[in-house]
Order: sequence, then structure tokens, then C-alpha cells
Amino acid sequence: MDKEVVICRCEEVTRAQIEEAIERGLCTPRDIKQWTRAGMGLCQGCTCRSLICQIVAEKLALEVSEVSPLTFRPPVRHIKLKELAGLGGNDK
Amino acid sequence: MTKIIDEAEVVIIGGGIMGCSTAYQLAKAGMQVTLVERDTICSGATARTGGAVRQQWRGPNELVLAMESVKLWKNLDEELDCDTEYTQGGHFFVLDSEQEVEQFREIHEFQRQHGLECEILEPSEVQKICPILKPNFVAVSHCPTDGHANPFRTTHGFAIAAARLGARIMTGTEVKSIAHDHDEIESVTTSRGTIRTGKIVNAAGPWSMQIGHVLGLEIPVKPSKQQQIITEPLPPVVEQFVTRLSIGLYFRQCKSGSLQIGLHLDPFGLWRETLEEGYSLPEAEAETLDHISTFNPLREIPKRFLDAVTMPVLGECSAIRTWPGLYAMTPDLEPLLGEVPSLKGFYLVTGFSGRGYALGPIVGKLMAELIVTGKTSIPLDKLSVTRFDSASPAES
Amino acid sequence: MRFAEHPILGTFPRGRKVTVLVDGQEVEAFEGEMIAFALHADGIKTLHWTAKRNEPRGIFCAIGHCTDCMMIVDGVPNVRACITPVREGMRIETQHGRGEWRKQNEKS
Amino acid sequence: MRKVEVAVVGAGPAGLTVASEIANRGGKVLILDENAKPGGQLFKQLHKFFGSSRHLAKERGFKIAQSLVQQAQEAGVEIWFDAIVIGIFEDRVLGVVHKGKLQKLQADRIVLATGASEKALAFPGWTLPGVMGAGAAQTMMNIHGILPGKRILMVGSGNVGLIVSYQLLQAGAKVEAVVEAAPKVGGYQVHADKIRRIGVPIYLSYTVKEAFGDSRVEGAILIQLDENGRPIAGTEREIAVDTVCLAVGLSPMAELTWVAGCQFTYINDLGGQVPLHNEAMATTVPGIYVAGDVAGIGEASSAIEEGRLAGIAIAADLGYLPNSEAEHLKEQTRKELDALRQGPVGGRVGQAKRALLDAHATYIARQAGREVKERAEATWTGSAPEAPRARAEVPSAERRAQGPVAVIECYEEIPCDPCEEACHQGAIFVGEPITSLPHLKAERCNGCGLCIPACPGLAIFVIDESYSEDEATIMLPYEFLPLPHKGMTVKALDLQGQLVGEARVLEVRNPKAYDCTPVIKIAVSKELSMTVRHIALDEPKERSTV
Repeated sequence: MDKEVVICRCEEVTRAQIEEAIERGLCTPRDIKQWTRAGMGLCQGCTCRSLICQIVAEKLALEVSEVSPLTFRPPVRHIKLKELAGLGGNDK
Repeated sequence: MTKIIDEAEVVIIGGGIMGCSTAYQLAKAGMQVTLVERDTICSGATARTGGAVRQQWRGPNELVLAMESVKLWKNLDEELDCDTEYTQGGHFFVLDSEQEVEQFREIHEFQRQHGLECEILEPSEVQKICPILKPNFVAVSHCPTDGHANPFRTTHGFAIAAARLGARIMTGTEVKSIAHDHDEIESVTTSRGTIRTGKIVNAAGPWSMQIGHVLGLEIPVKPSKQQQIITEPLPPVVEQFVTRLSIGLYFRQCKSGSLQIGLHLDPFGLWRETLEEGYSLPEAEAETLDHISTFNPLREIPKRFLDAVTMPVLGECSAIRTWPGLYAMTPDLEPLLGEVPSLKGFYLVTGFSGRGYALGPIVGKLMAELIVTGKTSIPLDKLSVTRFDSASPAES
Repeated sequence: MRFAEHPILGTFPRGRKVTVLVDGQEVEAFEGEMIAFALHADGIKTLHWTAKRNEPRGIFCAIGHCTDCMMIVDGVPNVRACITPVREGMRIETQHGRGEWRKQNEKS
Repeated sequence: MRKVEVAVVGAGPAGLTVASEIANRGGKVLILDENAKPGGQLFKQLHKFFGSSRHLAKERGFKIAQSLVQQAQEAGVEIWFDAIVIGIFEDRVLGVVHKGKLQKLQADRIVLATGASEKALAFPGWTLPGVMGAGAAQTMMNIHGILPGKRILMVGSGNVGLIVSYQLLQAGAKVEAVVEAAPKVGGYQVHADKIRRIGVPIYLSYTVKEAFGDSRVEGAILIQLDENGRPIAGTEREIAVDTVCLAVGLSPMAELTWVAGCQFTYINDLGGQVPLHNEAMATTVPGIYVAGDVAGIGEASSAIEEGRLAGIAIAADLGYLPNSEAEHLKEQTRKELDALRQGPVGGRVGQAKRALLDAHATYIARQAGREVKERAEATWTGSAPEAPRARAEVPSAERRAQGPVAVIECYEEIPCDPCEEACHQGAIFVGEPITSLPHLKAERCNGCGLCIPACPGLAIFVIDESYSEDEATIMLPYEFLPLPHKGMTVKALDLQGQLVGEARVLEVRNPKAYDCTPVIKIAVSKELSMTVRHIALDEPKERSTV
């Protein structure tokens, strides 16, 4: 696969950057996320999390099932601060 | 005993900022060091910190450490060959009463004696340098040399640099037991096997009392929960790290553009009093505290934040992630540093009570000095565990 | 392109015609349509230029999960154009990078 | 804080069924759905569904959605739309953003029926405007009536890729190609045939190497793959397209399930990481259930049956249903599920689901501190399910010469039987299990053609070789605009969409009962009777637009 291809669309992290992180010894999706920001953007890895697992598996010669995926945390959908705060709202 | 998988002069338990910084400095000093972490590097308390690199508002013992640490922070990127996103944008304590202002004036005086310059700013002055703050406060205590950095990058930076110098970093490796012959450490047994060693550094943060329990040692640290949220990346709005003690709020804008907003919790007794539906610190295991977000603060954080800023439009920006985190609290809110007198070779680097991240670089350096030479360039005696009488090994 | 008739759905129901301003140009849309789709129907495919690589992005997930359709709408950046319906007189701007806050429109 | 008895997240087929099952027995249920309309993905589905004629077969997806919603509402289920569940907290507290505000709900039982999300494929140019998920294309055209593009490349030939390609064609786009990395079509053959006979090429062992264009997609480069899935240099071919749709698979949309603390395992055939659950759809967290695609990618009918299982279990658990009756109902539902999970696609899911149940049992036993013998992996080999039982036969040349007769081109085991019910002559037999291939008793068939619009796969044709000396007639389904009219001369296309001759339109049948599947009767030269399977109108007028 082309090294310059963007894997994380939100944070614009390329495959090359992810591979470079793995070569530094960052060997889980969480390590890679913390180091490169892949999966840390607005969509929280919705799109790229499985791509990252695949790259880790390929680089480290593992099965995809052996790679622990990124965790999820609330909010699982982005939510405006004012909504989170219970302010505003449109009750009529 | 399980099979011997490694032999090291020092085994560090915990892959947070303290463990990684200490590992780096020890490796740099030529020691053979192995770091064990039960999860991944930067997966515990450091991963959840606000990222403040602050000197002001610390007790005498910590102030010296923080100021020395800032000297290291300035060159850290070069030292580690890593962008830690460290910035000296200043730190604001937003003060809401004359009494608070008075308290900070006194602190400033004492800090000045140690060479740290801070100032009290009127709301009108604050408006000029930080227009995002709603001037609904009395004054601001500003330390221009304070700042913030990226905890992930810093911690991984230390770990990668340590590995480069020969340290062994073992993640997914949980400590099961520690063998000692009377008062001398012999080995540590992990989920992956046994490592022979004469020295152990307990840098397990909010879990360090559990490491103590492995030895029958009561380490006076208990976890306390805090909660943070982070927004989507935004255009630049604030340079300073802002703390408002009266409402427990703090925030900063990360290099990515995201606003990181948190609520200081129990140390200031805020939760029980102010949350509408009440909140009592659960007595549950640190384990669950660490993983499960609590509902009420998630609502409270943006409420307090939006009330503190001038741009109502920030209400339109989205929170993308929230997380709980743990502080490793000691009874006097000061850290536990140094060797446990009753157990030779067992060192504590814990109990930073939510203020440790900034101290990471200097503490690693001092611990390495202590382990290698038995002495430190800055005295740590007052931070020894001996100030409490609880830390004594159980009769075996 | 909006289609008028569909073999299964028949005549496609559409809302009232509205006019929105896209980077200063008037664009016609129908009430109930999401911004991104209305723009797409008008031939506007680039909604956002990325912060680091300055690359164009358009509709990708169409359900508000991804990051690609962020636009500045009525002065507010990072609005997900694929899940935000059009409104008469709405000011829509192509977002560059993190965008910026514009002066709030006088709400009428 | 509001308290509810049962909170169901997701108003798709699984969620709506769970809710109805519980509410019908007296339970109080609140469904939370993040969309403005209920029905989940069904709302975007315009094609007729496979399935049992006793249930929803041959209904179009969006209509199934409507009837499931109606059922739920009649059962007294409360539904909140535009209600986004952002998290599940301690003690089954849900954070719900509804009407622009975060609200706190506490539920005795939570059912997560959150469906699936699309997987991605990264290649140079995949960030260009014009590259989008197949689901995005569906949303644009089927919900908003806007064409995603005029010339489309579809990446992936699973059912999603095939069905969305067909829908794009219906909406007036040209699908230039479908590429499939595997050496065979991923979805059902009948879905593939529907687009093939229109002339859409399906490139097997091909992938997209790159999408290119100056600020929007202007074309793509395809490349062939060897048997190990590696690109073969020199096999690149360029096609001009303005849109690339990604349909490279689905995975469980399980964010909330993770956040709730449920245990997961990785099973490729179920879409990746899937939550462990037992036969009653209960996860490893007490009081939290899953149903439908979130519990492993399947299809709508089995999502409904899983919803039923969870609903029965919860109703019993809450005391609305005696245990003995619940056991009986669960048993019945499991049988229905087993019947659906046969054949080339369902069979694989069935095996994977059994592996998931095993993994759950192992986990529970370990938690209880019981010794667990490693289950023999033999139960899970991932191998193909049992061989097809019978092959649908084509009526003999003698029979075709005698007069009109149905030709059923349905060669895969699909859980589907509406053709059997549609035939008033009793000429079509499916029987048990429902995945059996239809069998035509040619001597009973009178060529009425009622089975043509009833077949969700559009795989039935009626051939009459007795029509005239040199012509035969063919009745075929045609779900496109504009419709031809009687007397028109049209192009006759074969199974691959190749022009093989001319055809005369003899009749256009489009009664309401056909549900938008008009049947066209054409006359072609006799030797083409078993070749022609589609027609194309000359120079199609530019579609009317708004």
C-alpha cells in the first residue's frame, strides 16, 4: 500500500507515520494513537480504527484478532458543549 | 517461582511519566533497567492528566522541584528528540474572593523568595491578554513561566529514549509478587515471569498502594477520581492554562486545537457539595474508578466552563471524548519520594496528588541520582515516607 | 442533481424552496435538505479544506460521524453539513482548516 | 432523572421487535434513535426483501420499517427520535441528548440494537470529494432524492455493494464497474445478476489502486490481484468516474456496548469485534442485551428474530411472561433463526454465531472460577456449510415449446419463499427449510407471471416459445424509468448486459399489487428466448430533474 496514503482522515496521519511509530516500538493502536494522533480526532477513530489494527497486524505479523482495538469512551457521538451542559435546548 | 526472564539492576513498576522519566535517567546513567507496565505506556493516571507544567501554588518542597523541572522542560524536546508540545504560555489562577487574592499575595511573596515571579492581574488587564475569560472574577494570579505540554508525547518520548539507551520496556506485564530476603529485594515476579533485581521503584501512581500490599506494606496513597472532557480542534482561543479553584475548573487549549476541560475533585471537597444529585466517592476498587465515567460531572464541566468564558459560541463546539482519571493522593498532598528505610532497595515515586506531571523530568533525574549515588542534588528528605508512620513492612 | 421521479419512490417530495448563501453566492435549496446534499445537488463537492495538508474534502459518511463535511455556518466553524438542514438565508462558507469564528449574524 | 423499565437503543428491525415483544406483554419500553425517522437502515432500502412469506418477504425495506414502527406504536412503545445516547454509565444510567439537552435516564434493562457501521478501505485519493461510503450514497439518493454522481465505481461486491449499485442505476446514475478483491462475488448471485444484465461489469480479483482528480474524483485506476491478494503490476486500467462508493463490509456499531463494559471477541465472519452474548442475547454486563447487527453482522430477518429472542427473555425476566412459555417461544424463535442461517451466506453467519455463543459460555465459566476445557476448535472451522440440496432446473425444451412457463434463475440457497406463495397453480415448491431452492413443477405452470414481481431477487422470467413461428415471448421484471410502452422497439440484452438483438414490447403490466415491479412482455427471435434477460430503451431521455 502507498505509504503516503492518509489513514486517519481527521488528523491526517499517513500510513508512513503509523509504520514509523511501530518501528519505534509503539505496538498497540493505543500507543500509536497517543504518539501520532491517529484515531484521536473528531470522529474518534470511527473510520480508521480497523485500518490501524490491520497495519499493526501486518507490521508485527499478528492476526487482526490479536490486536487490541482502541477503546471507546462517552460521548460516543460528539455533542455540543451547550447540550452537554443541559443549557439551551429547544423544548417548546 | 516462575521462570527467570530477565535480570536488571533496577526494576521500575509503572509506565507513567514518573516511571518512564526515571527509566530514562537511569539508563542514561548506565544502569541496567527494566520497566514493567501492566497495560501500555501512558495508560494510567498520566494519560488522564490536564498537562499543566506549573510552578506556582505549590508548597516549599515542591516549588523547588517544579522550578528545577521547568529548566529541564525547556530543553526536553532536544534531549528526547521528541516534540512534547511544551509551551510556556502562562498559568492563570482565577480568584473569586478578596480572601483568595490575599492568600495568593502571600504565596507570591514566598515564591519570590525562591526566585519565582508571579503577578496579580485585575480583570481589565486579564481581558487584554486573555479575552476569552469572562471578567466575573476578582483577580487573576499569573505566572508567565508556567505552561503546559502533551502528556502522551512526553511519556512515550521518555520511554522511547530510555529504550534507545538500553532500558527494557515490558508492557502488558503485571506485578504478581516481590521476593525479598528480610530487608533486601531479590526479585519481582510478573505475569510474564520473574525478573531478578536488587532495586525496585514503585511508580505505580494510584495503584502504588496495591504494589505495597504485594509486600505487606501500607503506602499512604489513595486514589481520587477526576473527570475531563476534550473538544474537537478549534481555532486558537486561549494560550494560558486556566485554573479556577472556587469552582474546581481548569482548562487549556492543546496544540491540536482541542480544549481540554477538567474538574478538580475531592481534594477541594467540591463534588459532594456542589453536584445537584450528590456524589459520594465510591469505595470501589481503583480499577473501576479508572474506567467508568460518572454522569454528573460530564454535565457540570461544560456548564461551569461556559459560565466562565466570554464566547457563548463555544457552546456550539463539540465534546468528542470524556474520561475519568485518578489522582494518587497522600494525606498531606505532597509526594512520597525515596527509599523505604525498612526495605532496602525499595523506592517510592508516587503520591503526587494530581500535581506530578510537571515534576516528571526533575523527579526522574533525582531518583536516578539517588539510586546510582545514594545522594540527590536537591534534598528529598522531607518527602520521605517516614513522615507518616504507616509505611512499615508487615512481620513476615 | 435532484431527480424528480423515481421508479420505486415515485415523485420525490420536497420542501419549500429556500435560498442560502454559499461563500457569498446564492444557491437554491429545499427545506428539509441537509446543507451538504443541497450543495452537492448544485455541483459543490468541496466543503472543507484540511488543516495540515490543505486537501479538499466532501461528503464521506453522510451521517454526521466523520469529519469531512465541516463548514462554517452562520459564523460557527465545524458544523457538520451532512446533518444540518438548510434554512432560508443561511450563510455557509467553505471551511479552511480549523476555521474561524465570524461575527454573529444579527438574528432577525 | 427519569426511570424507565426497558430502554432500547436503535429503532431498526431488531430494536423495534424487542420493544414490541416486551410492550405487548405489558412492559414499559422507550426506544431511543438518533435519526429523525425510525426504521434504522431499512429506511434507505428500496429493494424487496428475501424472507419467509409469513413474515416480511417481498416487502421493500422502507415499508417493512413502517410496519415494524406501527406494530411498536400499537403495542404502546414510546419512541424518541433525534435522541442520541452518548454513553452508558454506572447502574444502567444512559446519557441521552434529546431536544438539544443532555438528559439522564435509568433503565432496569437496556437493549443495544445499534446496528452496523461501514468498514473503510484506504487508497491514494480516498479522501477526495466524490469518494464516499455506499451508505452515504444511499442516504443521498433514497432519503433526499439527490444523485451522488453520474458515473460510479462501486468497490465491493457484497450485498451492500450490489444492492446500492442497483439503486444507483434506478436513480439514474451509470455504474461503470463493480470491483471485488476476492475471486468471487461476495453477495447473492441474484443481486449480482440484476446489475450484470444491465451491463455493469463486475471485475473479480480487482481492487481500486487509486482515485485521482483535481479537487474531486475524475477517475480511478483499477488493478488486478494475484491469488494472495497482491496487486499485479501492469494490470492497471483507468476508468473515468466522478464517484467512488465504498462497500467493503460492515462491522458492529458497538461503541455503546464497549462503553457499557461488555466483553468482546473477534470473529471475522461477524464483522470483527463482537460483544459476547448468550442465547437470550444477554451480554456479560447484567441487564444489558444486544440484538441485530451489533451482535454480529447478519441480515434484517435474523435481526428481527434476535430482537424477538431478547424481547421474550426480558419480558420473562421482568415477570410479564411465565418462564415455561418463554422457553417454548425462545425455542421456536431459535428454530426460525436456524432456518435463516443456512445457505452460502447465512450458513457462515450461523457457524460464526455458534462460535460466539461458545466464547460467551467459556467467559462466564471462567468468571465463575470453573475449569474450562478448551473447546475443540473443530466446531469452528470457518469452512463452507453443507452443499446445496438441489439445483433449480430449467423447464425442458419440449415444455417451453408447449406454451408459457416460468424459468427460475435462482441457484443459491437463500432464506426466501414468496414465489411459492405467489403461485396459484401450486407449481412452485420451496418447503422446509426455507433456504431450499425453488422447484418448478413445469406441468402445473400456466405462465401467468405472478411469480415475477413476487421474487425479491428478480430472478424469474416467463418464456413462451409457442408464440409464433420465429418469435418467442419473454416476461421480465423492469424497475426503471422511463417505462417502455406497447409497440416500442427496444434493445434486447443478455445476462451480461450485452446487446444481442431487438425486442418488441407487447405488454406492460404494472398494477399496484406488483409493488413497483412492472412486468414487461417482449417478443424476440426464438433462438434468443433463453438468452435475453433485460431490455434497454433507445437513447434514454435525460432524466427529469428538479
